[in-house]
Amino acid sequence: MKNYRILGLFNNFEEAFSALHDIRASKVPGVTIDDVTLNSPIEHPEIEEVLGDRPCHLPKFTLAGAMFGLVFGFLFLASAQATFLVQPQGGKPVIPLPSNFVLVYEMIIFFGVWATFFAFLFLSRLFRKRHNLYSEKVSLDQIGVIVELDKSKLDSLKDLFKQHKVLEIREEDIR
Amino acid sequence: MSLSNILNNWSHYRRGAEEGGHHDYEHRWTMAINLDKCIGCNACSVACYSENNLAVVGKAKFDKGQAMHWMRIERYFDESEKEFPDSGASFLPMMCQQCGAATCEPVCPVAATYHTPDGLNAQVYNRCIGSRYCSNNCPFRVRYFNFYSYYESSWPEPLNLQLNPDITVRDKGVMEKCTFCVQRIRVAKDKAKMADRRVIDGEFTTACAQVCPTSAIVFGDTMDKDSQVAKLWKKQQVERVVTKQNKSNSELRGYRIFEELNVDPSVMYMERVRDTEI
Amino acid sequence: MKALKYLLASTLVAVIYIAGPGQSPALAVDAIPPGGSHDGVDVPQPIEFPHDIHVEVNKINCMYCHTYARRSKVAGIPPTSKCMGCHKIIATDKPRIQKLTEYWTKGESPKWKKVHDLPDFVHFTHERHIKRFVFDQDFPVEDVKEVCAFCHGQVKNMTVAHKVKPLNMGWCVSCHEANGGPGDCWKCHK
Amino acid sequence: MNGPVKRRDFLKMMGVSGVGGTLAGCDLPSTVTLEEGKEDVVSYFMPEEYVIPGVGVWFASTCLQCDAGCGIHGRVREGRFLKVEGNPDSPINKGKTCQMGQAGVQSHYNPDRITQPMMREGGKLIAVSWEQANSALKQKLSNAGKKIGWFTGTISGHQSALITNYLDAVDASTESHFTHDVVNAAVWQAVNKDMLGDSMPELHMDKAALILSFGADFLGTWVSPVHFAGKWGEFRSAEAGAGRGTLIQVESKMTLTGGNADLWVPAKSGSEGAIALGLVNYVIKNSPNAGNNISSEQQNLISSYSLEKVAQIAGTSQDYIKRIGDALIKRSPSLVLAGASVEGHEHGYDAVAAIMLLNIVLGNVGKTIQPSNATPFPQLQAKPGNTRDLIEFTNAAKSKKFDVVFFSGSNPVFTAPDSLGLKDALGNVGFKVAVSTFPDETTMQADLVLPLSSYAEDWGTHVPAYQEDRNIVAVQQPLMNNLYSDTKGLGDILLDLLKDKKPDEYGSYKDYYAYLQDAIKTLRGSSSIKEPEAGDLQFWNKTLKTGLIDVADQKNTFASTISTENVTIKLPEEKTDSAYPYQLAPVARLGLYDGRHANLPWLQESPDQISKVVWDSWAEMHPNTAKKIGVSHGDLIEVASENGSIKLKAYIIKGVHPDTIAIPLGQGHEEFGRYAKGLGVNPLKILTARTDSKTGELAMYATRVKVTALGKEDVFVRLGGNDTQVGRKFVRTIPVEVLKRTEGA
Amino acid sequence: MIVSEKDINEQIKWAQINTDVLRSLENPRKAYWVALFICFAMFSCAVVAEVYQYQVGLGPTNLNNPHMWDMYIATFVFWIGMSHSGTLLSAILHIIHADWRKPIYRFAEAMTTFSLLTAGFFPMIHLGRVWNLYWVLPYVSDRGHWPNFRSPLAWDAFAISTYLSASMLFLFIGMIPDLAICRDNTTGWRKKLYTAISLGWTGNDRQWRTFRKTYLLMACFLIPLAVSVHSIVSSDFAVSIMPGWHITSFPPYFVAGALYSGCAAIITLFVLLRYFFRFEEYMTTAIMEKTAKLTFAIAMVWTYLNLIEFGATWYGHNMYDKELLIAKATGPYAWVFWTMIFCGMVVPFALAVQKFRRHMPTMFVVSLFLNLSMYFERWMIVAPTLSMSHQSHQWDVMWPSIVQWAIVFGSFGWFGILFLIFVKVFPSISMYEVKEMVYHRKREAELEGASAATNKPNLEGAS
Repeated sequence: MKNYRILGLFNNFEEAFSALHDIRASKVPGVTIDDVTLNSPIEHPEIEEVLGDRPCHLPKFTLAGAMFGLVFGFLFLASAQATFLVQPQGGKPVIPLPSNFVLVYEMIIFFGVWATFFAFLFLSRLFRKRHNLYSEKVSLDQIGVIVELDKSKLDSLKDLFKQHKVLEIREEDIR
Repeated sequence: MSLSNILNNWSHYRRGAEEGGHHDYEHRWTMAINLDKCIGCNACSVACYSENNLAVVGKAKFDKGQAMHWMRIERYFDESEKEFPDSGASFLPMMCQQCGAATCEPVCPVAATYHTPDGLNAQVYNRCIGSRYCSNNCPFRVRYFNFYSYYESSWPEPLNLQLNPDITVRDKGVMEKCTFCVQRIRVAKDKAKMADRRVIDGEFTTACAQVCPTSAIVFGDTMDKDSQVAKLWKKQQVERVVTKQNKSNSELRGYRIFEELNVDPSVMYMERVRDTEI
Repeated sequence: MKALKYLLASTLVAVIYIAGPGQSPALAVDAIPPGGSHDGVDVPQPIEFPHDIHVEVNKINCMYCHTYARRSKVAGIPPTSKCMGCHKIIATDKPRIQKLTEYWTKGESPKWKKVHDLPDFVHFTHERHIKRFVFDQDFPVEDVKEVCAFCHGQVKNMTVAHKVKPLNMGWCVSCHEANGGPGDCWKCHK
Repeated sequence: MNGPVKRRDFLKMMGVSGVGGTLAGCDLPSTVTLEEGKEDVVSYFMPEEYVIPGVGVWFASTCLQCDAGCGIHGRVREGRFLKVEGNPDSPINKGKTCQMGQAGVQSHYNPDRITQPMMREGGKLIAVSWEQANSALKQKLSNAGKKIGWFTGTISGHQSALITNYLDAVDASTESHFTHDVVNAAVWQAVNKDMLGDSMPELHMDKAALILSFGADFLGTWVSPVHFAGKWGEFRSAEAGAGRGTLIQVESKMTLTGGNADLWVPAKSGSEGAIALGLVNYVIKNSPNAGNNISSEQQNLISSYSLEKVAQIAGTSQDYIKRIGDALIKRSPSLVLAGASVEGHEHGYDAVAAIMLLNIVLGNVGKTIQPSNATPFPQLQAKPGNTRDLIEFTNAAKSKKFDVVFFSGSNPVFTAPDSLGLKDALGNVGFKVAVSTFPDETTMQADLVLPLSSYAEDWGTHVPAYQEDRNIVAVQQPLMNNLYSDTKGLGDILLDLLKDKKPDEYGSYKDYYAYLQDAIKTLRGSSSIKEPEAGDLQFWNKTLKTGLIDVADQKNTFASTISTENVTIKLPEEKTDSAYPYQLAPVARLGLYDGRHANLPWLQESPDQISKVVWDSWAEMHPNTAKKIGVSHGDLIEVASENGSIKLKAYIIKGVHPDTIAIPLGQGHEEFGRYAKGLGVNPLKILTARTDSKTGELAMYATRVKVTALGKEDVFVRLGGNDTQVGRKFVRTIPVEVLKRTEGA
Repeated sequence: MIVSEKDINEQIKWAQINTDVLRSLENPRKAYWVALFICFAMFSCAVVAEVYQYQVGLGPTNLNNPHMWDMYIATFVFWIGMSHSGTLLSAILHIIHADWRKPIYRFAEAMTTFSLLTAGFFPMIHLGRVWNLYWVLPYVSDRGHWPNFRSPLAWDAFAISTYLSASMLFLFIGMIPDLAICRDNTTGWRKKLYTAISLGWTGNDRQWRTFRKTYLLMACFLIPLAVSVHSIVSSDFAVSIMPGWHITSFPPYFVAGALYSGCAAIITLFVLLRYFFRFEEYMTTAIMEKTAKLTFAIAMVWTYLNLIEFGATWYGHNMYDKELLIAKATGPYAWVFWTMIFCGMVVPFALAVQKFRRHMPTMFVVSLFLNLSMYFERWMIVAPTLSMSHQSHQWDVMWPSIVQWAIVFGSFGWFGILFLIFVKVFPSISMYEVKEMVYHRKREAELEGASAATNKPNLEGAS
C-alpha cells in the first residue's frame, strides 16, 4: 500500500542521482524507481539513465493532427471549390493543385501544432492542483525527489536520503 | 454528395482555359475595334459615364489619379514609320478586355470577380472587400477603385435623377470596371428568353458601340457565327485562347493586346492604317 | 497501427463534414417551393387594401392588378385608374373606397410603402420567374397566386401585404439551387 | 384621343425615392439591408398602355448641345430622362452622337439651373414671381417701342420664325435679331455663296479619295461633326468607292481631325491661302487634267506663288507642300476644306476663296462638292451664328439703339473680346432680358432673368444648317416634364410676347405645344412634305415617333459656270512683330465647345482629345518655342496681347507650329455654376478686335502675343502618365499598301 | 587582437539568475512610463488616421489607379519579416543545439508574436471595406460562397493564422517553466496571474519529458512554417503577372530578407534590453558577436539574392522587367533604391569588424540602418513597381500621404506597447534555459578541466 509520499530536496543533481541510484539498487526494499518522481528546475539531459525509459506518446498525436490537416484540408478545399456557385477561374481549373498544395501545407502545420499543444496539456498532466509537497525551492535551484511508498518504508528511505546530503525532507499522508 | 461529386467530375474540374475551361459558354460577348476608324473623340467614354453611373471625381481627385473612366481613350504619339507628328496621334479605346483567362480573377480573396457563363469578367460590387489586388494584377490597368463615397459629391440633386436604375451606384471601397454593359445584355437575354429564342445580333449593343460616331466599335456574340463581330474575328483570323496568332496571312490587321501574357482578351483591335505613299 | 487509426478517424470526420454543406445540382421537373419564414412587421399603408377580399372573395387573379409582373422586372402597383375602373361603381360606400375616390378626384396616386423591399444592389426580375414557374410549366394562370406565394406568402389571407419570407440571399440561392436556377452573381447583382 | 397629352403625363416622375440603386456604405449581412415599409412606391395615375414600370421607353427628339441638329432618342423610365442615344432615322447623325450630345442629360439635370424668374434690384438679382417679371417686362417693352432686339445663338425652326414675327409685330427690323456663335463657318459659307451660289454645299467625303483640310476640324467642331464622323467611317473603310481615303491636314495646331491625319503639316495660321495658291500653281503646271477657268489676272497672281515661297510663308518645309501637290494630282476626286484658322484673319475671305479655287481647279466641284437641298420653308431656315453680329450688336448698343434686348442661347459677355467693349456697350442697353437655363455671364449681367426649360423639357423644330442625303425638319419634344415648375420653354415665352402684340393671331393658342401642332399641320399641307400621312393626327404621331419631318428634295444649283472671275484674291505680305512674336490660336474643342458646356461635369472630366488635360486651360507650344522662352512642361506662363494677358500652364507638344501658341476655348468662366466657375482662362478675352475685310467677321486667329515664363507649377491634371507606348505595340500601324493587299483598299 | 570570450559566466548561481531576471519585472522606472506613453501617443495617431480613413474611404491615402497598394502592404511585409527573428533564433538554433540562443530567444519570440499581431492589422487596414473582412474566412454560408482559395491573399489569411497560433503556442509553451518560477516568487495579482497561466507546472520528470518533445516538435513545425509564410507573402507579388513582381526568386529572397530584418531587429532590442534591464551578465558581448555574425551571413545571402535578381533581370531580356529596374535605379524613386542598396549591402560589412561587433552603440546604429534598408526594400517592391506596369499609359509617380504615414508610424507604437507590457509582465530572459546553459557549460568546463592538463588558463582571468 502506497499511502505515504515523501519529498527530499537535494542541493544538486549529483546528490539526488546518487540517492536515486540507491533506490534503483533496491537499497530500500519495496521502493522501486517507478515510485519516484523527480522535480527539478531544469531537465537533466541524462535523466533516462537514472529514472529509466518512461514512454511519451506525444508524437503520435502530432502525426494524427498533421494527417487530419492533410486529408481534411484537401477534401475541404476541393469540395468547397467544386460546390462554389461561381467560378473565379482566371483560366485555371476549378480545383487547382498548386494553390491547394499551399493551403494544405498550412493546414497540416495548423492542425499538427494544435494537436501537439493539446497533447502536451493532456500528457503532461497539467491543470492539476499541486500537492502539498511541492516546494518552491525546486523552481529556484534544488532538486526534489518524491517517492510514493508504504509508511513502513518511510524511515529507511529517509535514512537513505540523509546519506546523500538531503537538505530537507517533507512527507504527507495520502490516504 | 460532395465527395462523389469531386470524384465523378474530377476531369471536368481539372480543365483549364486551354481545354475549354469550366463553362459551356452560352454566349461569348466580344468586341472588334477598328483603330483606323477610331478618331479618339471620347464619345464612348462619356456615353459610358452616362450609362453606367460613373462618378465624376473632380479636378483634385483626377489629379491624384483616382478618376473613374471605364472606357478611356489613350493617346500616343509614336508608333509610326514617320517622325511624330507627321501622321497624327494614335488613339486607343481601352476598356476591360473581358479576358478569357483573366488575371484579376484568381487573385481576388473573396471571389468578387469571377467568370460568367457568358465569358465575361464579372465584378460583384456587394461582394467586393476592396483588397485591390485585381487591379494590381490587371495588365491593362482598367479597374477603377472607389476611393471615396461619391454619391453626394458627384451627383448633387437633381443630377442624381439621371442615375441609371439598372446599375448599382458603387460606394467607397469597391472596385469597378467595364461590364460590357451587362444591364443591356441582361435585358436582351431576358427578352429573348421570354420569347424562347436566342439573342439576335444587333438587337442591342453596348453604350460605347452604340454611340461611336464612326462605328469603329463592333460588339456582339462570337458564339453566334453570323454575327458581325464573329465575322470580323474570322476574317481577321484571330483565335481565342492562343498566345500567338497563327494566321494564314500574317498581314491581316486583327490583333489582341497582351495576348502573349496568356490572358485571352475578348477585344480584337484592328491595326491603324497610315498612307505612307504621300 | 494507432497512427493508421487516427488517420482513418480524421478522414471520417472530414468526409462527414464535407458531406454536410455540399449539394449536387438537381434539375427540378416541378418547382420546389422555397422554405424559410420571416416574421415581418406590420407596415401601415395609406389605404388598408384588403387582398383577401379581392383574391378569395372576388377571385381576382394577382396579375390582373399587378399586371406588369409578366412583362417587367417589377410587378408594379396598379395605377389608380385601374382601381377606379371597378370602384367607380362597386362598393363606393365603404370608407376605404371613399379614401381612394378622394385620391382619384385630386388626381394623385396613394403613396404606398414598400413591403418586399430588396437592397438596391439586387436586381430581381418578376417576368423571368413568372415565365419559368407559370408559362413554361403550363401552370394554370388562374392559380398564379400559388406561385406568387413562393416569395410573398399567402397574400390571399392578408389585408395589406405582410412579409413572411426572409428574401435574403441565402434564401434566394437555396431556391435557385433546388430548382436549377442560374447561379451567376451577375443575374441579380450588377 | 389626345395621346400626347397623356404621354406628357407619363413623363411625370414616379416617386422620388429609389433614384439609383446605391451600394450601402457599411452594409452588414444582407438581412440588415432588407427593409420593410421604409421606401415609398407610387403608382401611375393613368398610364398609357405601352408604359411599363421598370422598362425604359425611347422618345425621339433633337439634340441642342450644338447647332448640328442631330436626332436623338431619349430613354425615359419612371418619368425620368436617363440617357441619350442617336436617332437612327436622322440623316444627320444616323444613330450616333458625340460626347456633348451624351452630356445632354447633365444640362437637363444640372444642379445650377435657374429655377425661377429673377430681377435686378439694387444691383443684385432677386428672385421674383412670374407675375412680377411679366409686369415689369410688359412695362419696359411698351416703353421701348421698336427699340427691341433679340440676341441669340444659331437658331432655326418655328422659334426663329416667332422671333421674326415678334420683331415684325413691334415694327423692329429683322436686323434687330443678332445670331452669334464663336464656332462657325461664316466666312467659308460666304465664299461658297459667292463662288458656288450655295452657302452650304454637300460635302461627299465618302466619295473622296483624298481630303485636304486647312484647319477644318470636321471631326471635332466644324459644321456637323457627328455627321462627318459617320462619313469618316465610310471614308476610312476599304469597301468605300474610292478605297480607303487619305487625309492631309494643314494647320497651326493639331486638332482632333489633325490627330487622325495621314499627313499632318504644321503651317502658320494665315498662310493657308498662300499654300492653296501655291498648290493651284503646282497642280496647273503638273497635271494635264487641271481645270483652267482662271482669269489671266489671277493666273499672274498664282504663278508668283512658287512652292519655295509658299513654304517660306507657311513656315514649313517645301517637301510637305510638294507631297501634298503630288497627292492632289494623283488622287481624285479630292476635297479641300477650310476651317476656322483660315477664316480668322483679315484676309480670311481671300484665303478661303483661294482654297475654293483649288477645289475648282482640281475638279472637285460636282463630285465631292455637290449642291445642297434648299429648305422649302425659308422662314424656318437656320440663321447661323457668326461673329459679325456680335460686332454689329456692340456698335448698335454703343449708339443706344436698343432699350430692351432679349438674350437667349448665346453668351456674348463670355465670348466677346475685351477690346470689343461689349461690357460697356451693354450698359447702354436700357433693359436686358436673359432667357436662360443657366446663370452664365450674360445672364448675370441681365436686368431680368426668365428661367428657360432645358432642351429635354421643351418643344421646338430645327432645320439643321448642314444637311446631306435627305432634307429634314428636326422636331424637338419633351423627354420629361418640367423639373422645375417655374421654367418655361423658349416657344412659350415667345408666344406670350406675341399674344400681347397680336392677340387675334396668337391668342387662341394655349401654349407653344398647341401652336406647334398647328404649325406642323400647316407644314403638312404644303406640297414639300414627303409622304404626308393620311390624317393630321397620324402625321403628328409619326413626326413624334421619328423625331423629324421628311421634306422633299429640292436641290440648289451651283452657278452655271463656276469661275473665279468675280473673286479677287489678295493675300497680304506677312507681317512680323518683334514685340509680339507668336500667333494666338484660340481653338474650339469637342467637349467644352465654345464654353457653353463648361458646366457639365462629364465634359469637364472628359479629357481633351490631344492634350488629355481635364478641368483646366493650357497653352500648347512647340518644344523649340518652349526652349526659346525657357519654359518646361507644366510651367506657369503669361500670354499677353496688346489687349490684355492671361496666366496659364504651358503644354509642350510637337503638334503645334513653332510660331503658334494655341489655347483652347471653353474655360475661364466667371459665372456659370459650380462646375465651370474659376477654372482656367478664356483666350477670347485677349483677342484684338480685328475683322475680316470682306465679311466683317471677327478675325479670331489674327491676334499676336508674347509669352513670359512665370516659373514652376504643379503638374497638369491630365489623363495618363505617358505619351508614348515605350515599345509596347498597343496601337499598331500598318502602311496602306498592306491594307490594299489584305482588304483591297 | 582576437579576443574570445565566454557566452556566459558559468559560475552564476541558479538563484542569482532568478533574482536578476525577476528584478526586471518589478518597479517600472519613470523611463518605462515615458516610453509607454510615447508608444501610446504614436498608436493614437494611427487610430485617428484609421478612423478618418474608415469614414472617408481610402482616397486620402493618395492611392490611385496604378498604385493600388503602397505603404500598408510594404509595412505588412516588413512586420511579417520581423517576425522571423524569433523563429530563427529559437526554432532553428534550438534544433541545431546552439545554446547561446538561450538568453536572448525569449524576447525574440515575443517579437515574433507581436510583429505578427502588428502585421495582421495591415491587410485589414488596407481593405476598402474592412467591415466585410470575415468574407476571407472559409465558413459555410447559405449564400453558397467561399473565399477564393486561388488568391494569395486568402493564402495569407491561412498562413498568418497558422503562424500566429504556432508562434504564440511556441512562446507560451516555452515560457511555462518560467511562469512557474514567477508564480513561486511573486505575490498579489501577479501570483494569481502566474498561477493561472503556469497551468500547474511543477517541474516533475513527466512534465519535463513531454515538454521537451513538445518543444522540439513545435520547433520542427515552425521552421517549414516560417519559410512557407514568407513564401506565401512573396506570392502576393510573385503570383501576379506584374513585371517586377513576377519573379521566381521571390520566395527565397523574401525569406532571406525576413531573417535579415528579424536579426537586425533582435540586435536593436538586444542593445536596448541589455542597457535598460542591466542584463550585461546574460546578454553578453559574446552573444552579441554571434548574433552579429549570423546577421552578417544572412545579409550576404540577401545581397546575393538581390544581385541575382538584378542580374537575371538584366540578362533576361524581358523588356518590362528591365525598364522597371532601370527606372527604379534612375527614376524619382532612385534615392530610396540606393539608400536600400547602401544600408542593406554595404553597411552590414561593419558587422564583419570585431571591434564594431563588440561595441553596443555601434551595433545599435548599424541595426537601425539595416532595418531602414529592409523597410525600403519592401516599399521598393510594392510602390515603385506599381508605378510602371505593362500598360505604359497609366504610369504614374505617387508618394504616400500623411494618413498612410500616421498608420505606419502608429504600428510601431502598437508594437512598442505590446513589447513594453511584455517585458514587465513576463520574464524576457528564459530563466530555466539559462540555468540549463550554465549547468552544461559548467559541466563541460569541469569535464575539460578533468581531461585536459592543468596548464589550461584560468577561465575567469580571460575576460
